[in-house]
Amino acid sequence: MEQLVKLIPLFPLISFAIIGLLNRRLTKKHTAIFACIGVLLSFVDSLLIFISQSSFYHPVEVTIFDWIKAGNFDASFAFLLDPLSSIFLLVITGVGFLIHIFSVGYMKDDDGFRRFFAYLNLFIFFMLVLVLGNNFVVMFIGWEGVGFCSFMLIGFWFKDQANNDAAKKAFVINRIGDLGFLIAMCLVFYHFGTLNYTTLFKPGFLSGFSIPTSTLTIITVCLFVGAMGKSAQIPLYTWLPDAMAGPTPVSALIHAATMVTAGIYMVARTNIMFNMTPASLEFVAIIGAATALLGASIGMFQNDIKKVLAYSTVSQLGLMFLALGLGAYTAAVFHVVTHAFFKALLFLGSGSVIHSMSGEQDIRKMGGLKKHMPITYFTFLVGTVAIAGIPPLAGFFSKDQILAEAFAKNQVLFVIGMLVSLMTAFYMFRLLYLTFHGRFRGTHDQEHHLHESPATMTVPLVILSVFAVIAGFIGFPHALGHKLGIENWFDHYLQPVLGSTTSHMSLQTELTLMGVTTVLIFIVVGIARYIYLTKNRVPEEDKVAKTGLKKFIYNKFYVDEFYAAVITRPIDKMSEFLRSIIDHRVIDGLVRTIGKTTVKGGQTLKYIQSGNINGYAIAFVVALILFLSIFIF
Amino acid sequence: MSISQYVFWFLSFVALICALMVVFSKNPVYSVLYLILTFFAIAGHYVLLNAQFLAAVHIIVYAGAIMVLFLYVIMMLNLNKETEPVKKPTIKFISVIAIGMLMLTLTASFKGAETTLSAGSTAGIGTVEALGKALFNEFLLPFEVSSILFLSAMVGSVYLSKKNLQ
Amino acid sequence: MMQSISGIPLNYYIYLSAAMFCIGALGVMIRRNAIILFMCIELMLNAVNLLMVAFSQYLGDNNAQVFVFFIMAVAAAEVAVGLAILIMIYRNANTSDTEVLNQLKW
Amino acid sequence: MKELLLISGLGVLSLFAGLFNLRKGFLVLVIIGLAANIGLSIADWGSNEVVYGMMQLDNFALSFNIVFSFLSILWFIAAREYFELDNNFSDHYALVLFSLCGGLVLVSFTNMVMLFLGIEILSIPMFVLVGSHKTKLSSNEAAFKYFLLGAFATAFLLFGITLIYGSTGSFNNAAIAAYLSNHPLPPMAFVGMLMMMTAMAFKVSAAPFHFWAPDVYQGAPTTITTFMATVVKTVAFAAFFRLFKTTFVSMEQSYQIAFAIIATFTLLIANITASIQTNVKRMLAYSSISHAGFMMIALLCMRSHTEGTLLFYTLVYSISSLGAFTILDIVSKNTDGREDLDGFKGLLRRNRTLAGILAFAMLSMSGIPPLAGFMAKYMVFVAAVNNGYLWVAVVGIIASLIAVYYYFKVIIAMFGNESEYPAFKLNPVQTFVIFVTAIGMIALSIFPGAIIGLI
Amino acid sequence: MLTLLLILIPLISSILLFGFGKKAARPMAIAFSLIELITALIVLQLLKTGQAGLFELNLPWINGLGIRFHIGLDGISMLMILLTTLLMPLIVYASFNKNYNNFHTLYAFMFLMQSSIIGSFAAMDGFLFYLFWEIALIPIYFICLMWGGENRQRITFKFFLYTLFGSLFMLLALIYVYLHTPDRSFDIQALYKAGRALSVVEQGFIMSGLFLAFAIKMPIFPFHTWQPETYNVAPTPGVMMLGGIMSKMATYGMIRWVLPMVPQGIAEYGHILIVISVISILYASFISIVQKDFKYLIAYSSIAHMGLIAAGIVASNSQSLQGSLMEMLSHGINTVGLFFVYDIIFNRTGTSEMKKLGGIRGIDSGFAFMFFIIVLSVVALPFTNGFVGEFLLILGLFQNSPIAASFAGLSIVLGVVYMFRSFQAMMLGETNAITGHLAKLTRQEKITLYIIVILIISMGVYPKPILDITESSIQTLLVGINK
Repeated sequence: MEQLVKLIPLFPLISFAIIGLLNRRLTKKHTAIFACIGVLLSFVDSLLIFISQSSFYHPVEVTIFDWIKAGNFDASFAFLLDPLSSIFLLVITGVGFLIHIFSVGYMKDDDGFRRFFAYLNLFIFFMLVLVLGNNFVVMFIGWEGVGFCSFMLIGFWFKDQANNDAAKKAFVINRIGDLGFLIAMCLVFYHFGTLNYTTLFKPGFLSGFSIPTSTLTIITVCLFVGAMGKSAQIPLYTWLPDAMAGPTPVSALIHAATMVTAGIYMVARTNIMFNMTPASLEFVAIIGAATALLGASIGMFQNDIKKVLAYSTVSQLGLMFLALGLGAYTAAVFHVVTHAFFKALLFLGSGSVIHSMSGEQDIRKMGGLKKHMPITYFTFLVGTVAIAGIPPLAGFFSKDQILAEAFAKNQVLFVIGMLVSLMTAFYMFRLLYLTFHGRFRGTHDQEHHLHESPATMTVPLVILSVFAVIAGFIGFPHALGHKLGIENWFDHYLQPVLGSTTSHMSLQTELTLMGVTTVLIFIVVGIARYIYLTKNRVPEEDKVAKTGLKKFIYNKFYVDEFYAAVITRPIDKMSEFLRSIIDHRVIDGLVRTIGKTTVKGGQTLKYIQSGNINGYAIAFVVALILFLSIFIF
Repeated sequence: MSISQYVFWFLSFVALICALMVVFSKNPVYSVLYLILTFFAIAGHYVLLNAQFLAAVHIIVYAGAIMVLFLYVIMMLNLNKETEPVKKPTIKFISVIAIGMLMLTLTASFKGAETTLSAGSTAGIGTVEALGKALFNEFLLPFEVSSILFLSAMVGSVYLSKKNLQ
Repeated sequence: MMQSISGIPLNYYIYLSAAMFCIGALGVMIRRNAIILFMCIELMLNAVNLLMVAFSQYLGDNNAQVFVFFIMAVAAAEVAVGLAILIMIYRNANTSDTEVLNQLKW
Repeated sequence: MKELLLISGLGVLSLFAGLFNLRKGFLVLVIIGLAANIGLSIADWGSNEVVYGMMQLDNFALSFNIVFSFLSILWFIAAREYFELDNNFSDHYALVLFSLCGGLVLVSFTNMVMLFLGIEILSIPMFVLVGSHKTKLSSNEAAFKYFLLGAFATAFLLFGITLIYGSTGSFNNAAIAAYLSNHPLPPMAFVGMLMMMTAMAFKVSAAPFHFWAPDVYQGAPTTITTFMATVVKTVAFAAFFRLFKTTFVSMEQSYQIAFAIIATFTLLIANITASIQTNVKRMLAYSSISHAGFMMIALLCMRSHTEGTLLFYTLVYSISSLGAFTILDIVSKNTDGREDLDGFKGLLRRNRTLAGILAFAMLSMSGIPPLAGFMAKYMVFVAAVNNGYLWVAVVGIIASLIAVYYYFKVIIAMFGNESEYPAFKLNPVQTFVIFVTAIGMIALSIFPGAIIGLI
Repeated sequence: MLTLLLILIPLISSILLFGFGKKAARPMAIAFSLIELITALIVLQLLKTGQAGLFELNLPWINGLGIRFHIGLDGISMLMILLTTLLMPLIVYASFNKNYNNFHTLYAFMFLMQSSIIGSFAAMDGFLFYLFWEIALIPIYFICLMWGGENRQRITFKFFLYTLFGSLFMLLALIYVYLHTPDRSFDIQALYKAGRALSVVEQGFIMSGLFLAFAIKMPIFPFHTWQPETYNVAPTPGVMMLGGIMSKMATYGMIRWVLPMVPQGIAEYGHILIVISVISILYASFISIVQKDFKYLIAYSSIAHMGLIAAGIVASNSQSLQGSLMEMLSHGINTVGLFFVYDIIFNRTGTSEMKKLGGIRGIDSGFAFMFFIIVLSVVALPFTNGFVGEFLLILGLFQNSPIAASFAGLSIVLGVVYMFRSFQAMMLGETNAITGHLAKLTRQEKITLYIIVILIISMGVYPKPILDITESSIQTLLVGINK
């Protein structure tokens, strides 16, 4: 068992090493094979573990080597395998594998082909380390590692400084989050003397310390700050939309399916701490809700196919944090899983669209692609339906569970959640209609080499869409489940780690909830259909002046501008001031003045040495008098 | 007020006046002459302090030798003209102040000097015999050593004042 | 009444020689003619001599008077050297005014 | 006594040598004589021979005797050209040797008479030698200033001696010390002590009685400047130390304040003024004044037996400045008589040995480890802190920082690239001397114990 | 005995180079440095097996002044010596693409410096330490003076005077403690005893005296103004010695001479030092953000790192100390790496102004990648050596003062800002006229960078051996402090 666990991250690492070391000597074909094999192997591996684990449960701890050891601090490079991590393993490796396959087609005539797969593998490695780590420090390795990979991949086309800026922005903002994480780690070690999960989360360990709740709150909030950075929550979300500068598979893998869910993983992992601090839970919930709302509302007015998806990701992540905040960890993780599937699907779909549109991303220039690329269309449709939360697709179940929790615990949040899911439905269908229905609005040469993508790209789409359809059933609603005798496997499986937090409600409330949501969603979809299909309205060009709220939202609430004005520019100004005034003038000036004054003193003192003999005699006598007078008087 | 006191006052008066004249007279020659007068006054003091032998030596050495040397040089280089322009008053002022201060501090420090003195017998002080004994017994070494001094002074002054004959 | 020989207290001599010493010093401080400077030095030395003799008498001790010999001797030697230097200067500068001796300063 | 006879005999002999014109061999003779002097002093070691109750050749005297004899041997070798070029070399030999007699007297006197005579014997030949560039007005001026102010100072010294005598009734140091320690201190004695102090401070060129020094050092022929900066200074300090150690012990509280003031004054004035000099010779003059300041600190801490420190400091300083001045002489000879910094530009290119060893000397003088100058300064600082004069030590530190500034001006000039003058060779004698100084600077820093241990 | 050997080998090699190096400066230099490295490794092995007698050497020197020639080794000094001996061949090899005149003299100076630096690491006698400390200054001064760049005279002199100023106060402090030892001895243990016996205020003064010297040498705000200029003017090997090795003398001095000597002083006034250090972290980081010249950027970033190290040392618990040592090591390696990168770029383009560069990654991606690894290590990404150090530092500092640690933590954000900014400016984007036809790396340059990168990664992935070297020594040190 241990060996298997050890192997999981090893495969991608090896393939990364191979590709990285002999990159030029490797043909694209071999590169692709190596890359995919690496991920596939670790997928198979984790599948084996999953199967062998699902029957009986005990967490597996594997220490690989002593890493950092100083005094009473000991962070060994160790893995922990329990249901939570194994779920994530499956998602990462599985979706990762599919996206690898897709990328083979997508990137085939990019000269950075090898680089690309090297980074992808490295990313998978770090992501696996992240979810496998048995203590915070190892998690931090993955945490930073994935950040680094995302930096490399966002800035993949490094000749364009815009991409590099986006990449840098992503990394910097992540670092801000990481600082929170770091401080949280320090606090934890300071108070509990260890960073080891198995020790920390041993039942009754934390409560044994009788640490004031305020301290714990600080710790959890700091952790959550880290999560904010990674999972693009308010106020640290602005990097995610920009991160779409990277190749689309990257967006699919890193910025939709896996990396951005690290935050959720972390909170879920430390759920015991969060449970002890209701205040920070509330905080998480509020932030989550706000982010969800924000993301969704911005998403409704975006015209860039990837930006729309990006903002939808932001809002979906918001929903997950909402769930976490409500203490519904299972629901959150469940949504992570389903979201991984359909969002990856959607991104890849958009990727294949962009691919055939030869790089065009503006949906105002698309339309009527349905007939040109049917498979893509179909899969995209599935994805859209899934995310919109129409039963019985995956999104429906997970989202429904979250809403149910919200309804049970906090009505306000429930309303927001509902609103968000409606908006989601709206903008997704808007996207769908504008892209695939109606008539083509692009240029001619674009039109006549529109084509369905190759198999390497469509096959993953199909597979993913299948999952997007069926994945929901692993977490079948409780009440209904009891009725039909389908037990909620997912809850049950994660129960030992996340505890059973799902509040049980009566059958009819649940049913009414489902009903209401579904109906509302259908209405919204109808509206969308009416606007964009029947009247086939097209969003006006950027040139056309927008007004009021619309303008405000269209410009993403001017958040970036706000940050620039409040943080970036002042810091630059201050630094410049420090450099030119304080450092050069004041401090160095002081030093220089000392030297100058000495010489000045010399210049003046030398005149005492008048060269006049009487003067010397006078000086002699005067000095003598001074000495005399000191002693006589 | 005994006679010797009158003599003392007179001699002191002469000595000081002449000393001042030495300093303030423009012409070097006058200075020399005043200096000689001063020396005589001092010699008188020696006599008053019944150090007759020393008085004699004093006259011989100073008035006889040194002053002649001075005059000789002055005449040789004929410096006996009043070339010296008056010094900057500031310098004069400072100097006078300084000297005043010095005088003040000195006198202040001499208060009660006599009380510290425990006088021995004045009998046979300053006679040739006594001085001779002292000079050739305990002061023998300095006496010899001073010969080195003279030698070097002689060599030096000869060396300096002779023209370089390359 | 040991303190005074033939009615003259020691202090008088002290003040007298101090005054002469100061006058000599004053001369060195204000005069520029080399010759006169030398003379002023002589004045100072004589002040010292006078004091020496006075002390020797009041202490009844010969040593001071022997010391005076040495002072005289040294004075003579110094004057010799000094005048030699003066002559040398006169050769080069053709004056005994110390204002010309102002090349070295600062 | 033997030592005195030996050196004075040498002096007289040199006069005869002038007659029979044995120019060549005489240097060797002198060196042998001085070496013999060293030998004699080593032989007399520990026997506190008292000479006619006027001198005592105790270890203090002997060690300083050894030191300045050694220095003058080096000096004679370095000054060979100076003697050979001048046509009446015998006078020079005689004068130098006579002044060495004065030095011997000064390091061993036990009586005010000897102090007085010693100073005169030391100085009068110096007055002459300073003026020995007879045709150069600057040299004459230097001689005149030195002479006049020297006589002036002597007058004060004598007045001081008189007052001391008047208040204690003796010229003998021991007797005076005894009297002062047994009786309430008469104010007259204070004045006397202070006057003598000023006179001595003048001789060692400590501020504010230092004004003669820069001019005289600059005006005098470089060789003579070297002699004054090394031998004469060493001797003067020995005398200063001896005087106060043997005579005025009971006035410690009073003169320590004065010494502290003098030391700090000297350090600051000398270094600050030196920092703007462009004439290297004058700069070195100021530097020697500033070193006088450091040695004053050693005097200040007399209580804790700093004889060793003083001895070490004088030796180290003298060796360094001997090297420096000698090199300065060589350089100025090879740059048609320039003595300013520009003459040193690019010396590294012109003559590596010279540049390297001058750099050594500069580093040593500015007290940078591992060179001996650092050891010396270090001991002085320790003494100061040890006697509770932390502030003096701090002033010393600041002073030596300023000092670094002007010493390094020379180094920077030497290591620069641009040089207007051609390269030149050294003759073996010069090479020998400067190498000896270099070795001295290193050896003394490695084995300082050898010197400090002496006394 | 062996310790003496470690000191002597570079000294002898320096003399040899000076004397006979004119023909074959390069091979001789690299050979000597490698010999020294091997010796150091052997010593390390012996130290692990641990016969203490082998390393201690305690000879009488200046009896009158209680100064002994006492050198010895423990884990901490061994690590520092390892750093020195490890970097030396690297620096020498890195300079092979140069062609200075009198190359052998330059190398001679470098070896002299190495010798004295090792001496200062091994010194067990206060005076000896000071001596070595000062001696190290002279060669680097002359290196900068003779091979430096534009108006080097003024700048190098400023550097010299500045450091001398500090060290003189250190000397004063040492003397003060020395005079309080019962039997007037400079031996380290005696000084410790005397120092601890002092009153808290006295200890505070001693601390500040010593800290002044060390702070200037590191340097940290506000004593840093000599450093950027000096780095800018010094020749590359010199600046590598300066930033890579010499600055560690100061931090080592803090550990060896400040912490155990004046523990109460640290306990009482340590927080002031921490505040200063943290200020210098932020100050330097902010200034680095707006630096236009890469060399200045390196300079200021190194100020920030030294500040962090200083803070960690003052915090003085096992995490922070281990961290500081680790960080010293990695900072040394990274600095050398960064300066080498600078050198490569400057040699080719003649400028180090970042705006003028760009697009180099497109020309020589390998170069860019290795540079990026170094950058990552500077910004302390996990699995690089930089991370281990900084993480432990912040962790340890946090034990001492959480606020300070949190502010210090900002450096990991700011560090990213300025390092990535510079990387982007120089390496990414389109090529321009200056970088357009940039020559690829030569073999020698490649190998040098490989070594550096390998060091970075391996130390980051498996730091245990290095931490083990110092662990026990640090424990004993802490025991001494808390006594």
